Amino acid sequence: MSNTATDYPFIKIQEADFDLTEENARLRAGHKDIGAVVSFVGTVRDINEGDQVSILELEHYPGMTEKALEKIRLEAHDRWSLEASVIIHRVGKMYPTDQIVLVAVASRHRENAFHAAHFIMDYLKTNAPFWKKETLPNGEVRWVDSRVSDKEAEQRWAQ
Amino acid sequence: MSNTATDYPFIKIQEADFDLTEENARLRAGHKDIGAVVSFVGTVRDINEGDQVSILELEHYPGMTEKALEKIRLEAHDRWSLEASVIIHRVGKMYPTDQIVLVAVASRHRENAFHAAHFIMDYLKTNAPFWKKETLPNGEVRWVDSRVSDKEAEQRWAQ
Amino acid sequence: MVNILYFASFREMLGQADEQLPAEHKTVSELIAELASRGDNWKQALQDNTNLQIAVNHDVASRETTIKSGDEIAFFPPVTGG
Amino acid sequence: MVNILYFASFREMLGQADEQLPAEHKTVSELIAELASRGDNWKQALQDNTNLQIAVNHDVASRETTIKSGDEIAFFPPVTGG
Repeated sequence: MSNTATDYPFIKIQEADFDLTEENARLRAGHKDIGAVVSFVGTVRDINEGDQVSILELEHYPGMTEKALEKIRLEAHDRWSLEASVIIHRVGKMYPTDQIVLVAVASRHRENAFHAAHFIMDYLKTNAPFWKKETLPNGEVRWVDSRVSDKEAEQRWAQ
Repeated sequence: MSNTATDYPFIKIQEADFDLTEENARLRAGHKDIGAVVSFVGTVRDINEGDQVSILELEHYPGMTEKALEKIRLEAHDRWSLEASVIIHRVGKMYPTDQIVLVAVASRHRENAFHAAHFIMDYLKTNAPFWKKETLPNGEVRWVDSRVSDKEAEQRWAQ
Repeated sequence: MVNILYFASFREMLGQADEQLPAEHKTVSELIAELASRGDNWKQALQDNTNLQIAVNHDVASRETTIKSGDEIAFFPPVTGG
Repeated sequence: MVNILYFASFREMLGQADEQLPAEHKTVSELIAELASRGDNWKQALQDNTNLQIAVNHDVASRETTIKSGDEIAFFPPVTGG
């Protein structure tokens, strides 16, 4: 039931941070007909729901996560003409300003890359099994609630 | 009439390549309330108008370029709630797969960063004084024609 | 036997991450009813929760899905990644 | 005096990148007419060119713009950056 890294070479779930330059180079390697690369990086904000946040902890469902992200990625390739794409999502403990997620999309023309990266992020937010837990400066720990705005963002892409 | 780098700290016109990780770090420095960074990188394709391209040379109008780009950048900050943005455009000789332009936008929420980066690129294409000249493998040199599709892309943002 | 997984706030509320149960030929709904009989926290998390998310073998599933031997059934709250 | 700049294909077609001319109190249109009288390449690049782009002091301008002493007037084809 578990997936190996080679099952989904364009999906990475990892505790380690990622390097944008390195991931862009990897994404573009072997493709000469790329004119546009859109990279989205989600970062830990130091404020959520009006409260200071000290630690953000990301939990996921190993196996299902990779499958769900690959499905979103392939859906983007179906909808737009893309040369390559990659999704990296960190799990474990993170701190304000840390990078959480990378969605990078390469295409011949910019329009497709912009739409596809935005689409993947909107779908990822509501369709990939990740859960955020935040620790406030006073030590309070709470699970982050899902946002209505994320569900609305996803629904704008309904065909 | 000429502008110095300090007049427009978020605009860079340079012959040198840029590093995406470095530019993202610089963009985000001093801002803790960023949740989203969208980076667009335009790259040299090895094909244009059906022909192989060996060299791409970028000419610009020093002084006007910085002013035009800053105007586009500030227009984006007027339209969307953004924390920071930067535009880097290379000039001189470039080769297939080289990076040409970077537009990076940081905001609290992803929606604004996606729209603003896309807007800046669409406006840059038709409103900043850069000209491309390409050399084909047979030695033929030609100026690249402006695209109707770029003008249409700009006009979609008309308010 | 089937494998049952609980994630995030569910894991904490129910005090366990996973378990194995004989639940073949049941629907997810029937499995939930059985689990809900264990106590209020189970009833609240699984049966009375309109936001309950269900996955069977790593795909989103519904309460009507029928369970086969060896299936992996996961229960979790709405996701909040990215 | 005013400073006049030519860019990209215009610079190549006209054989020069810049020049200084006494053009104060003229409109850009009048300046263009004067330059067009130099020959066919000038007429073609500037006067007969519906795609001609004009900037005065680094801002987009039109043929109706009036020129002041010390102004920088630039003529160029449609831009193709990015």
